[in-house]
Amino acid sequence: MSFKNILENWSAFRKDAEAGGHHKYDHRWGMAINLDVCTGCNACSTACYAENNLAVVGKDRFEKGQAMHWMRIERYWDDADRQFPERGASFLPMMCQQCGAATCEPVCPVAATYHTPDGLNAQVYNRCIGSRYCSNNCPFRVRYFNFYSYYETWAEPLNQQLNPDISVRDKGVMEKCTFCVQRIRASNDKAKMENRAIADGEVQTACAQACPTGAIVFGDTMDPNSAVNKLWAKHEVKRGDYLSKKPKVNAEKRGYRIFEELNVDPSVMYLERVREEI
Amino acid sequence: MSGFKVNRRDFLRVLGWGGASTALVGCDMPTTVTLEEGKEDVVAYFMPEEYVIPGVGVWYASTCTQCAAGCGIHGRVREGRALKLEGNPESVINRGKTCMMGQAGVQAHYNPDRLTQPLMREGGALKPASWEVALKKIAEKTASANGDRVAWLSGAVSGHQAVLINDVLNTFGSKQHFVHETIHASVWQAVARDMLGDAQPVLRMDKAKSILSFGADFLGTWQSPVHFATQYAKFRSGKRGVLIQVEPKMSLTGGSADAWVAVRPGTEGILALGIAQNLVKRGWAKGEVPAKLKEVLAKYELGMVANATGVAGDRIQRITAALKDHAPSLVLAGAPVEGGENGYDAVSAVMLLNILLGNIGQTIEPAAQFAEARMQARSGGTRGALEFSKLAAAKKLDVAFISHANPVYHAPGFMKMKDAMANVGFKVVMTQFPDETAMQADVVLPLYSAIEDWGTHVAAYNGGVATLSFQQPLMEPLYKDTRGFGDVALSLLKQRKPKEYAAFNDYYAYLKASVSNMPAAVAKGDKNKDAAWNALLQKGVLETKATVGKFKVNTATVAAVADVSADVQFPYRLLPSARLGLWDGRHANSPWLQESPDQISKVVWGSWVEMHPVTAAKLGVKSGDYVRVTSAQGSLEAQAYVFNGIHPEAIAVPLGQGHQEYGRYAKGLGVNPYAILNPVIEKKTGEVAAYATRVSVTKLDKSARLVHMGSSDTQMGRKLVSTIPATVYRRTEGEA
Amino acid sequence: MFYKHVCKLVLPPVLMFVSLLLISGAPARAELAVPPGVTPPVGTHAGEDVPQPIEFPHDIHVNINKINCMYCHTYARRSKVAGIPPTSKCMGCHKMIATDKPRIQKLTEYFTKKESPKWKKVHDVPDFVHFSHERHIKKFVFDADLPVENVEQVCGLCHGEIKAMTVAKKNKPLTMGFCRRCHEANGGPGDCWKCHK
Amino acid sequence: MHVNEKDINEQIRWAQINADVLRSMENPRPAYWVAVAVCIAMVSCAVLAEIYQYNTGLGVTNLNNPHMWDMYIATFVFWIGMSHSGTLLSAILHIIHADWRKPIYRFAEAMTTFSLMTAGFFPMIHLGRIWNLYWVLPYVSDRGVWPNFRSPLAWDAFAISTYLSASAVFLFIGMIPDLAICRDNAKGWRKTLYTTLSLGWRGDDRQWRNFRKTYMLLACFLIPLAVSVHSIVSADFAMSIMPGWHVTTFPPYFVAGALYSGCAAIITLFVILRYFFRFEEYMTTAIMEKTCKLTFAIAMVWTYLNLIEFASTWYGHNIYDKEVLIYKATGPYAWIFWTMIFCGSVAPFALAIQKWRRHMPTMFVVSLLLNLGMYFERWMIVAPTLSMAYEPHQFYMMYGSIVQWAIVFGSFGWFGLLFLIFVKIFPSVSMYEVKEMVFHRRRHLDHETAVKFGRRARDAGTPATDTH
Repeated sequence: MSFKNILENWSAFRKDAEAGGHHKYDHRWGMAINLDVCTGCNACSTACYAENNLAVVGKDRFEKGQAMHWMRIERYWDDADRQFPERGASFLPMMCQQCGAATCEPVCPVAATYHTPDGLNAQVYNRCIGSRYCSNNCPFRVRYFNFYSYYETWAEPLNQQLNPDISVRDKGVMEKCTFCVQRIRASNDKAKMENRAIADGEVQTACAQACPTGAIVFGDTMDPNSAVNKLWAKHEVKRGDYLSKKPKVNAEKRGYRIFEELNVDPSVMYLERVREEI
Repeated sequence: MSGFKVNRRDFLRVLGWGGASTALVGCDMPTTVTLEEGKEDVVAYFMPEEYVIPGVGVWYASTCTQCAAGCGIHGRVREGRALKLEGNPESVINRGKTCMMGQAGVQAHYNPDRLTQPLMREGGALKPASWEVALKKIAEKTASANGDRVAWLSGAVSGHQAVLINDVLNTFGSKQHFVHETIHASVWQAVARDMLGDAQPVLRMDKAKSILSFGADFLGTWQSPVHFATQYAKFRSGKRGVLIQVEPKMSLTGGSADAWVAVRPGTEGILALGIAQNLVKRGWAKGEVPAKLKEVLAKYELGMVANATGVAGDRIQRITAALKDHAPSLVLAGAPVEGGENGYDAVSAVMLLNILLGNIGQTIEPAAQFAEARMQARSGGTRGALEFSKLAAAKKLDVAFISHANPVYHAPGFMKMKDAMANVGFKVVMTQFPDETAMQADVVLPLYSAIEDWGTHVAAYNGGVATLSFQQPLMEPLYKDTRGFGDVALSLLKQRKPKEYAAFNDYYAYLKASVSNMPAAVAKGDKNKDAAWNALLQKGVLETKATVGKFKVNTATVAAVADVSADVQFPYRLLPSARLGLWDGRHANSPWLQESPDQISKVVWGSWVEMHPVTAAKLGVKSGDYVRVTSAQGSLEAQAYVFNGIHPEAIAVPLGQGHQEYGRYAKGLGVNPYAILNPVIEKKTGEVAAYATRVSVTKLDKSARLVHMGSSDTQMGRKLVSTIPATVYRRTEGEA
Repeated sequence: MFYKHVCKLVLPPVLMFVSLLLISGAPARAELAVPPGVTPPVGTHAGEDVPQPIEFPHDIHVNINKINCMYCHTYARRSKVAGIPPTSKCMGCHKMIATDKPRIQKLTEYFTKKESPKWKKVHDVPDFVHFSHERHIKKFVFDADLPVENVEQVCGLCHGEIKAMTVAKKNKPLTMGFCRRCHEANGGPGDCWKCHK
Repeated sequence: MHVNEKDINEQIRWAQINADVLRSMENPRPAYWVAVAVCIAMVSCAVLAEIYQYNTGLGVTNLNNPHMWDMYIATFVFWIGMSHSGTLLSAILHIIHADWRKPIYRFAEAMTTFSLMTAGFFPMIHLGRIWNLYWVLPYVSDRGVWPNFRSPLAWDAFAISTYLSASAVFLFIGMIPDLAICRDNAKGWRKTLYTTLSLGWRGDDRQWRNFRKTYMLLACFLIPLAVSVHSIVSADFAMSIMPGWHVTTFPPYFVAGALYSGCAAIITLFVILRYFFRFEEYMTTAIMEKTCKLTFAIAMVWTYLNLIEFASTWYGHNIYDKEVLIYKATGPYAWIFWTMIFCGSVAPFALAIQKWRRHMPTMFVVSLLLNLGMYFERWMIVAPTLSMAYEPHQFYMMYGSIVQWAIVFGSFGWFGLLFLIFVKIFPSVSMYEVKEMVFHRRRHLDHETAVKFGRRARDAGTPATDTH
């Protein structure tokens, strides 16, 4: 939000902020996660640790609830009342949903988290002052705060594995899933060097790339030919349109977005789990 | 260019643009940027390859050694540091995918607790020594040893490493190569060999429309998890297949099952026979059913089976019907079945289902074995360790080489591996970490990590395509006093047969020579071996000629399955369940894998005791309470985790923890259920019946919050994970 | 009366504010030919001397020998880092050229020892900044059809008049403001995440 | 029984007033020094805790995901609230000419300023990177970045700083005539101090006229400011989408709560000052009664707003809001919730009983109870919503660590310290306004007598000779 912006486009700025996307998008990166083939194996979350310099907090701090897994697999029992969970467990990969009308953005006092032209919720680490309001206002609770200087915990030579394309966050900074923005940035630079647009599948998040069953599909939801966009279309999940109240999810289709009713317009579509009656 | 290797080593040299070049946003940016602390130097390349560009990551193909599955990987290297591992799309095993353990491969490499120099035992204690001294010691100690008084204990090995081990033993005239793997499918393989004539049949889940799995955790820990996961994805797509998981404790695979059937532990075989009987009775059995078989099946009618297994009769019928309706099917048996005292018979019963359902040739195809027998995978189970410990205890071993294995930790307690090894004259341990076994050695030789070393791998289960998968260094060794396994093996060979191996000044040379001389290796008509070799390394995998076998179906070995005996003193059956992640405990020293929770219980950083609410109520135990699990062999203490994904007669304690050594992240954390296993041996295969131990549980008056991820076990009315019946799925997209 | 108060209380801050804006927008001291159509970034910085293992004379190479920047800093157009030329590259010429000079002899020593001199960093941006040389070179040289021999003008935008120096010295601030003003003037991305990682 | 007594004895001599008030500012007793020592000890606890937290990271506060805020914010809201009643007494009651406020508004006004000075610390302490605090303020910078003007936290920064400066000025302006009195009676360093501060106050008509204008002007400016400040603080919660935070009635609710806790605090300090400085002459039971009545009224308003919040949640049928409400009342925090209800809505009825509200010790205890309730209210607003919002995977409960407690504890010490220093350096009872009060009462009284004896009021009564 530059000074120019305040002076000239204040009204536009406000309107668009409500409407979810605050300017002309170059891309709108999104995901589709098929819960029917997600086996909850944790490959994605470990891949995320490896890609994004995530801190390992250790047993005590994990117990305190200070763990830093940007991508976590939630496990629910749907029939806890029966003697046995006869339909298996329900696994839910949960990471930042990169909402189009993110609730974390307007509350940051220093605009350290904002909406990029790529449709991402940026988190600018070195602008963050750690007021933590964004986390309080996140319905998905997917923002993680550096409660300690975790970089001290990378025992030599573990620190040599750290990815130089992302900062290592120091204490007092909020962090979260970025849809592997460093990979997006790299492909973007590459594409620009070759005077072309980013091809579908050229950018893959670490989780999508690792997922053994290919449950996670990542891509540009604005690109009509992208795999992810086709999935969104097939399951009739649309970006939130806030003025008309027409239903966004077709009951027959498996696509849905979590907490749709909050109108935060998540960029992650989940496909319902399927179960056979035996 | 003279010597590809020299240049290669040069550009692999660590050239950090200012060390790790990772920013701490904590240090706020001054108005005028000055150089950051310790980042004053900028290192220039000496003579780089033209494709090496600072600031640009280069991907090299290699092979994952985190487990024996042999997935192909790509390693991202920047400024000489290996940063990230991804799957190699060229590999038929994993098709560009990885599991969590593969992702953590870099932490096995950068682990702060690696051995950095050889150790030698002097006056009882292990003291640092130089390679020369260590090798000299080995030379003189092994000079006189010969014949079967020399043994080599290893984990699953294949490719040229297997060849070298074999060659080393040959120089002694010994045949004693024992292979020890805690997580194995030996019984399954034995049964397959006897009933199908093929130890490693190819399982085509992508073709199957239904899978009935008796405790086979093929998504987690069974044979080749990533491969099966990719197959599973195909199995679930299109006309979605049905997965029925029958097991005493919910495994990762059980979590994804359409129907998860809790069976009384140890009676899976009976259930299998029950289903078989049901098939035959309802005339759904394909092909001719031998009379002998009929009479075996005769007594397994519903009522009796239902009583024995605790699975309701109508449920058994519905399962049978499901298998028939969703043909072709695939029936598997995993650890809980194989690990029973009646393991062989139980698995035979399961395999029989495949035969009766006509899956042979449909979803089960003959294996395509790697052409060169010497390089085929040496996979094994716990039998190897058992035999080794017996020999050792009987003072029948003068020299023991141990590599790729940590038997002192992994072997069940009753083998008393530690004491047994004390009776071995001279023990050489080749390892990367100061593990329990290394602590018992006379000489410890520190090895390269998988990311620093050369090698070739042949997968034990190859998914029907025989390939040789290459392992090449992604970066310079971190520690100059470590060496590659191949190099060590070669120097052992050179000690015995200097002339034969003089040509190879290191493992790389040996490998290159022998691969280039493999008939299938060099592309046809290509005279330039260097080019072919570089192309190979770039691709990472080499498809080779395969010998495809034929099935010889035989049901003669199918016999009645003995029921498990009840026991008053030890009312529960102990399930030492394996888990994708820590695996058998070899990854307990990886912070990532310790911190990423168990997929089902979501517990991190420790051990726990799983029990059913019914059991818990009987014992007055809540989650978090400490309990003591006692077997005839001993007892262990851990916190209880109460959930209903386990049979009330079973108590599950996961593998992976309870290390006495093995570095800062693993040491002194949790317990190892193998320590209290009863000495039950499966008769027909000689494997340890790991799931046949009976235990009693007592509550201790100590309780703490069980450190696990997530607070609520239910969705509390939110639409987080929503489920639709398969009928709807079929109507909307099933036909796609 | 009222106006007096206004003048007393209101004007000074306003003036201060305006002047700040003006300063930030003031034109640069012309020190080096600026590529056509480019508004150069504003600001100078008195960099201190950086003692190098071999005091490399940029002036001789650029001024006298007219060697193109990208001949040695060859990675600049292929990577985000410009890179220090590999030692082998130096020896490419200095096997025969000026071998009698003490500096060159020093260099040769390094080369025979098969190692590179421990060069010291002169220009650096904090590690939480993503700066790509190749993108800038492309925009200002190749896309702008600037004759490649004039590339020094582009390099000069951020590195100053290197050819006037022997050992390189930092003479531009390379602060966020420095980058931002140039981006605003020349249509560079204004999105935080394009540069901050 | 109904006691009909005067707010103040209008026969009191003005020299007497000066003497009494000035006496309160001189030779402190041992008890005073003990109090100071205690406060300093408390503050140093907080300082140590903060140093530890600063060096180690916020993890030492037991905060976690989802509990990113806890006692720091609750305490912040508490102190902000505390500040409001000062404005209520000094400004609102001033413009409505409720002259019974005159003897007690000064310390209330001081309380306002000091509690703001205390509150101001907490947003800083709770920051992850306190050293970048200034980024919240809009300043022209080379980087061309600005605070996010949509964020309630940024508004907080503006609102609080404005309110603090305004109320400080208001306090000072209101003291000028008294400072002049002090000046005339002081010696040594006090002399120089008061001389500077009293800005050459001579008490001539023009000064008085300007003074009154300025004072009234500031009062009018301060009232909307006070209301807006706490509305903005409430926006920190109301602007979010979290169940239990996203409540429309929060602004009035917060303002009511603020006035409530403030008045309670006034009662507490009233009792203390009256006892230690023997201000029985000025802080009379009659004034106490009026204060109590005012507090009681506000308490009822607060209770009412509480009830409609519950009602709207209950009948609003928003599953998430309802869950949080039920969780508050029945969950692990229930004991806090019910204590809050008791202290906030039941305890105030003690104020309705005349016998009790005339009994200072009782009032002292009651007022403390009320403030306890109000502190719990603030905490109940912050914590339970975080423990239980939308994502069931992240439902945790937690209590603050010793570090948080130390800092919160220390903040009371800090407030006490400031107040203790104040009462010894500045007149904690407004002398000139008490005189006004007395004067008016006397005029009023004299008028009555005059009518009785058929004489003109001006001749009657004591001529105002012994003023300054």
